[in-house]
Amino acid sequence: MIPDRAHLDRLDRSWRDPPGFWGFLTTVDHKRIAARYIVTALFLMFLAGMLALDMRWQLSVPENTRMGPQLYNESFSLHGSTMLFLVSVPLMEAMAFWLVPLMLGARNMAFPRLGAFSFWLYFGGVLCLWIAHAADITPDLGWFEYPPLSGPAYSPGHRADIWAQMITFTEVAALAASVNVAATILKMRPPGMTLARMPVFLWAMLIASIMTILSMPAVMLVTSMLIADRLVSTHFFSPAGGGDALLFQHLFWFFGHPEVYIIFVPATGFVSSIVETFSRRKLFGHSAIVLSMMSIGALAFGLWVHHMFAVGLPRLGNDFYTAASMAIALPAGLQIFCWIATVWSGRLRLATPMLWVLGFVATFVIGGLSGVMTASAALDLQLTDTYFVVAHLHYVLIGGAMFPLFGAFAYWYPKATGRLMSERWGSIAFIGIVGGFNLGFMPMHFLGLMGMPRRVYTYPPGMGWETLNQIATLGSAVAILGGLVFVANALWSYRHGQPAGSDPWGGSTLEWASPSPPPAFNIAYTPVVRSLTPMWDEGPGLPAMDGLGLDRREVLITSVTAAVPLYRQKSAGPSIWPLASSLAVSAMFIGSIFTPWAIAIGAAPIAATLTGWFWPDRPRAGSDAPSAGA
Amino acid sequence: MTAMREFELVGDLSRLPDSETGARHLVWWGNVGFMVIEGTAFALAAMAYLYIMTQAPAWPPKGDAMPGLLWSSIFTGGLLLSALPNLWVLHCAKTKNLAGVRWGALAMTVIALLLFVPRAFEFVHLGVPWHRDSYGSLIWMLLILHTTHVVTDWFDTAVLGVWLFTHEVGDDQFADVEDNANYWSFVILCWIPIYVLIYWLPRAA
Amino acid sequence: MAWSAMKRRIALVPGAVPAALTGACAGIQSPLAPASDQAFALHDLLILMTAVCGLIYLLVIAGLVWSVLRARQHAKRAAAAPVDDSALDRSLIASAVIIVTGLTVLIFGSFLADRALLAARAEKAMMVRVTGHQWWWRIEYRNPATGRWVETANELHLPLGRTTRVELASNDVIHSFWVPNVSGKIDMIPGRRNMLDLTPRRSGWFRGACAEFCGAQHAHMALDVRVDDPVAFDAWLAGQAEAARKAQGPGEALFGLHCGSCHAVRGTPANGRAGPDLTHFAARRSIAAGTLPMTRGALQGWIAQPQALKPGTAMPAVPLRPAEADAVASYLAALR
Amino acid sequence: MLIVLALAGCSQEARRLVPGPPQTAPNGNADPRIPAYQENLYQISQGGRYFAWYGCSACHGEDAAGPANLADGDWRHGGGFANVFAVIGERHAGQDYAARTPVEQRWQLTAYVRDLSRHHAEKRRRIMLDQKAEPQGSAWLGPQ
Repeated sequence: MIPDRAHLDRLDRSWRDPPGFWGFLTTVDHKRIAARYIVTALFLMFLAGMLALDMRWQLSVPENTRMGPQLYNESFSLHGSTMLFLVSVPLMEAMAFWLVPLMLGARNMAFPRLGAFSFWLYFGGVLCLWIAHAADITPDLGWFEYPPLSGPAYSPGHRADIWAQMITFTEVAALAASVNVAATILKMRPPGMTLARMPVFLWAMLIASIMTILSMPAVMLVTSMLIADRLVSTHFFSPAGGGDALLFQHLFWFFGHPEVYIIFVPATGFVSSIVETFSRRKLFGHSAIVLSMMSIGALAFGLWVHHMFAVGLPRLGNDFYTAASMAIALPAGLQIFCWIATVWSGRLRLATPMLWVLGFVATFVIGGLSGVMTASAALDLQLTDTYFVVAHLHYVLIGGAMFPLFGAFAYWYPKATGRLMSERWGSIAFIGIVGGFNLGFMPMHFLGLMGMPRRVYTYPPGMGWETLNQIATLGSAVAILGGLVFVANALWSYRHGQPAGSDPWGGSTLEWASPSPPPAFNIAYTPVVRSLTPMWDEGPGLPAMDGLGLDRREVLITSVTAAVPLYRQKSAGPSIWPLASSLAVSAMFIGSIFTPWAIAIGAAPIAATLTGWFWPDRPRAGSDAPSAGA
Repeated sequence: MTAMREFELVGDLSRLPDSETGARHLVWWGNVGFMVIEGTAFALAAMAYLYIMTQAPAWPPKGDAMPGLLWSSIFTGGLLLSALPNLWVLHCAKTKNLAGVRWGALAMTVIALLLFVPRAFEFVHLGVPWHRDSYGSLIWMLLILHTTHVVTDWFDTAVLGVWLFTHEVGDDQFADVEDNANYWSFVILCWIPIYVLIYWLPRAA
Repeated sequence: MAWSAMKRRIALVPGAVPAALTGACAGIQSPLAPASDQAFALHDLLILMTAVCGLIYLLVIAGLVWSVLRARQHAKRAAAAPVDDSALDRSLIASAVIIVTGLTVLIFGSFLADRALLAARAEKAMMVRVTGHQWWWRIEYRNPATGRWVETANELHLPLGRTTRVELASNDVIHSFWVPNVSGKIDMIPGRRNMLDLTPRRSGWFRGACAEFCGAQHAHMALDVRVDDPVAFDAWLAGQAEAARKAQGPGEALFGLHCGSCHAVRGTPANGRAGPDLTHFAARRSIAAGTLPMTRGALQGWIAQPQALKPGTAMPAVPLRPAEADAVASYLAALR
Repeated sequence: MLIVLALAGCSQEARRLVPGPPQTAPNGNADPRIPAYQENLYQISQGGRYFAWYGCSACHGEDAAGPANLADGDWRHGGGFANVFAVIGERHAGQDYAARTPVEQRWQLTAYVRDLSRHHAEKRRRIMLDQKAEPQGSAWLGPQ
């Protein structure tokens, strides 16, 4: 049966945001929060891309004087920090925010206001770093700042503090987001969606969230220790004061490596969804892919020392980490095998999202294999801190995460906007980006093997690096042009794209049941899941349950393993408090760059705003006013 | 809105309760999530402490006084004793005992406030300023990390207490009291390893 | 010596194709042109890795292309064929076995290469201390004859065929000593001592660079490495141990006054240790850690405006009249 | 709040590594070039390194007492920038710093020395510990 108009109108009235700018500031709709995350992150990716082009231009000619050392060091620090902390991780969280409720047939995230708080705090981190850049106090020590160079003695001023606080900003936002995503996936699955029937995308987001929860505290601790060393003269990283410079590296990379898998694991979720839909068959080796994802998540915490092979740690320890680092190639390899097997035994439809998956496999496997090469403790002594590693990290980050992300945009764009992106321009952008990227970054492998060190603002003539650097510059320019074509296609299709309907690709998961663009309440009823691919296995009418409140915001809470309905949880409505709290927290973070007293003074506004946020709005004791409801 | 998939109603959820207790409740999982985050931060801080300790020629470094045992024992004793009223409040929350929950929250707020006093003296008697050497920095870091948790939970309990006394308490609010009590147990459990690290490891090494 | 040479010939046989491919663009600062036992071990490992990884990549791409072509034909058939995955399950196991064997080979190869790097640790070796400064290298030789330390900077000489044990440390921030033709890089970390054994097998000029970002002028912190036969090396070391010969002209006095508080020239009152030791400055091949070639023009330019050539360097622009600058340049150019 | 931070921060943090430093001594305590050094954290920290390299900490170290203590903020010959600059150049019998330290370095040294009294002792000690291995005049005791 089609839900009647009255049913939808009552739902829409309960779930609609207040109109206008106030609605924009107070919304807790996971789709609007995700959309602003994606827009901000894509704009920052463009800015950081421009920085990359700047550096490529500087390196295209030996002894180039276009950029001085200070400007170049600021550029690569800002490029790295922005791409990793302000673009990649937030984009993956945004995809989770946008898709997890839709795939669960739920009406919002578990903690709606916490989602709003995550975005505003992330946005505070963006402003903290980029306003500092505008004011010419850009951090200039790279995206990981090893003491003692980042210590009080060798980097005066507040540049390193701004970098460290920006990380604290984004990591608190990421932690809040991952607790939100994990709680949503564990406790809000539709009736019948047991763990065995959970789509791979949700497994990917769950595992990435758990990895975030366990790894981000390490970087928050280490940046706080660095700021303490710089501001209140603690001795964590001063060898003469009893500290150890390597303690920073251990703690940072204990976070660093899981971080890059937090970026990669969601990408495997995107690829699995796309491959399943465009091969038009159930994903081959569902359990193999999920188990591989789990082992990648677990192994990621056991191999951080491969970033420190050259610091002179005991050899046997290094060899253990070689084995652990190489072992991660097994689950990754099995995942790749399962995707290719799914395509092999399916009826392939080569639309743009599938093109991106093919681009992903072709590029990421090169990155994975160059990763296996640098994983060797011995060979890494020749490869680390050279352009070989720059090539490897771009192949696994752009090839392994950005290409699936472009595919995911092309795949879920019709669901978000109701219109299809143009296939022709989609493939032109694909050729531009993938072709340009490989032209740009393949030569860097050879530059590294020809001895070009990393992070050099210029290099002497006569080393044989000139032509390869010029090819790399050309390739990067082509890739960025392709990126602009992709964005232009997205913007153009918003108005003029072919109308898509609710399920243009014939997808297998629940997000294709709701209309596109989905209304504020996502779906009229709570779907019941009886298989891994509900949209394919059920008849014309999707089995669903009624009974969730229509006149107040309610979400269904189910049990963790078997998704048995437990109770109807009141879902928080729009509120300004998340924004207020994130302003208070931002003020405290920025203040604490200048004086430790800012933490004590800043605590008061934070306490006040959090009280406002969590103050349950129920009737006062003894008054007979009916329950205030929404 | 474009056409959407038809539905076939197979059940009704309206008879489900609108709250639950313990791990069946959604907010309980959010609470656990944040406890895991802070627990990982404590574990990593302890790892940093042990890392520096194992590499130091002498622990505590020569010339550094031992951290005072008097106030720390008073604090630790008080904290462990506070587990009893805390468990009672937890029980009241589970059995939805309104008066017990209100007076329990007030009692826990006062107890936490009282514990601030020995904690303040602990800071004074740590024996080493944080800026002398890495040993001083580490024990100050551990103590400050734990103190922030004591303060935040005290404030959370205080606000909850004020709200409980002035409002009609619903099932969700009982769940909030339960989570608050669980969080206080977490604060107690975290303190035990840190107490050993700060006060007894320097004496044992 | 025989064992490593023989091992090299064996390792090269399977890796012939990749070696030809990568050997082509060898240089004086490249792991692809090994000149010592350590570098050969790493080069062989590189060939092994490239071969195995290249093979696996071809397998993956072949599988991908085959699957896409096959699936495109199936797309033309309307009905979805019944899904029988038993064949795919078996091939999943097969692929796991292939990956595990590939990884085992690479792990074992890496372990062997790591052990080869340490092979020279047992031999008695000449000690050299290299200390990283912000943006130059202080190098001290322990003269086997006299047992005293001889200091030089920015240029490392090594005896052919003999093992030299380099003790790496840092004076300020983390640097990384990397001379790719001679061995892998080891970081120089304040508060730690790291050891690196070098056993050169080919004489000639090589170039190394700092490989860990260490501040504004990280890009201009290179070092020249010269491998000589033992006789020439001993002569060079003896020459370095001597004090500077008496020089004529005003240059020495001017140098003593204006530059002596940071630079040392043994045998003259100039005894500053903040900057590199210039006792045998003119014998070196480059100025300011590989930034400029050792020519009179470069020397004059460096003395007049160091900030223009290496912005951010700690070397100040000493205000000298042209005649004085010329005198100091001539004095330095005579310090063989 | 962020905007205010931006404007206040920019001059203090600027780091222009370009040739063309001042070639002459400051004329008077109100020389317009002084803020570029006294207010710039990079120039002050460079001054600190030259303070070590020229061996000043031998007499003016952390625990120096009386007139040699530069961190107590009272200056026998006047605390103005030009006064301190002159003292470094002319009032060190036998050291002849006027010739031995180039002009720009003496600007930086003056900025560092006048900035010392604005920091707590532990901050200076923390920085000194990181730079423990820096050469002190003609003495270098090996790396850290």
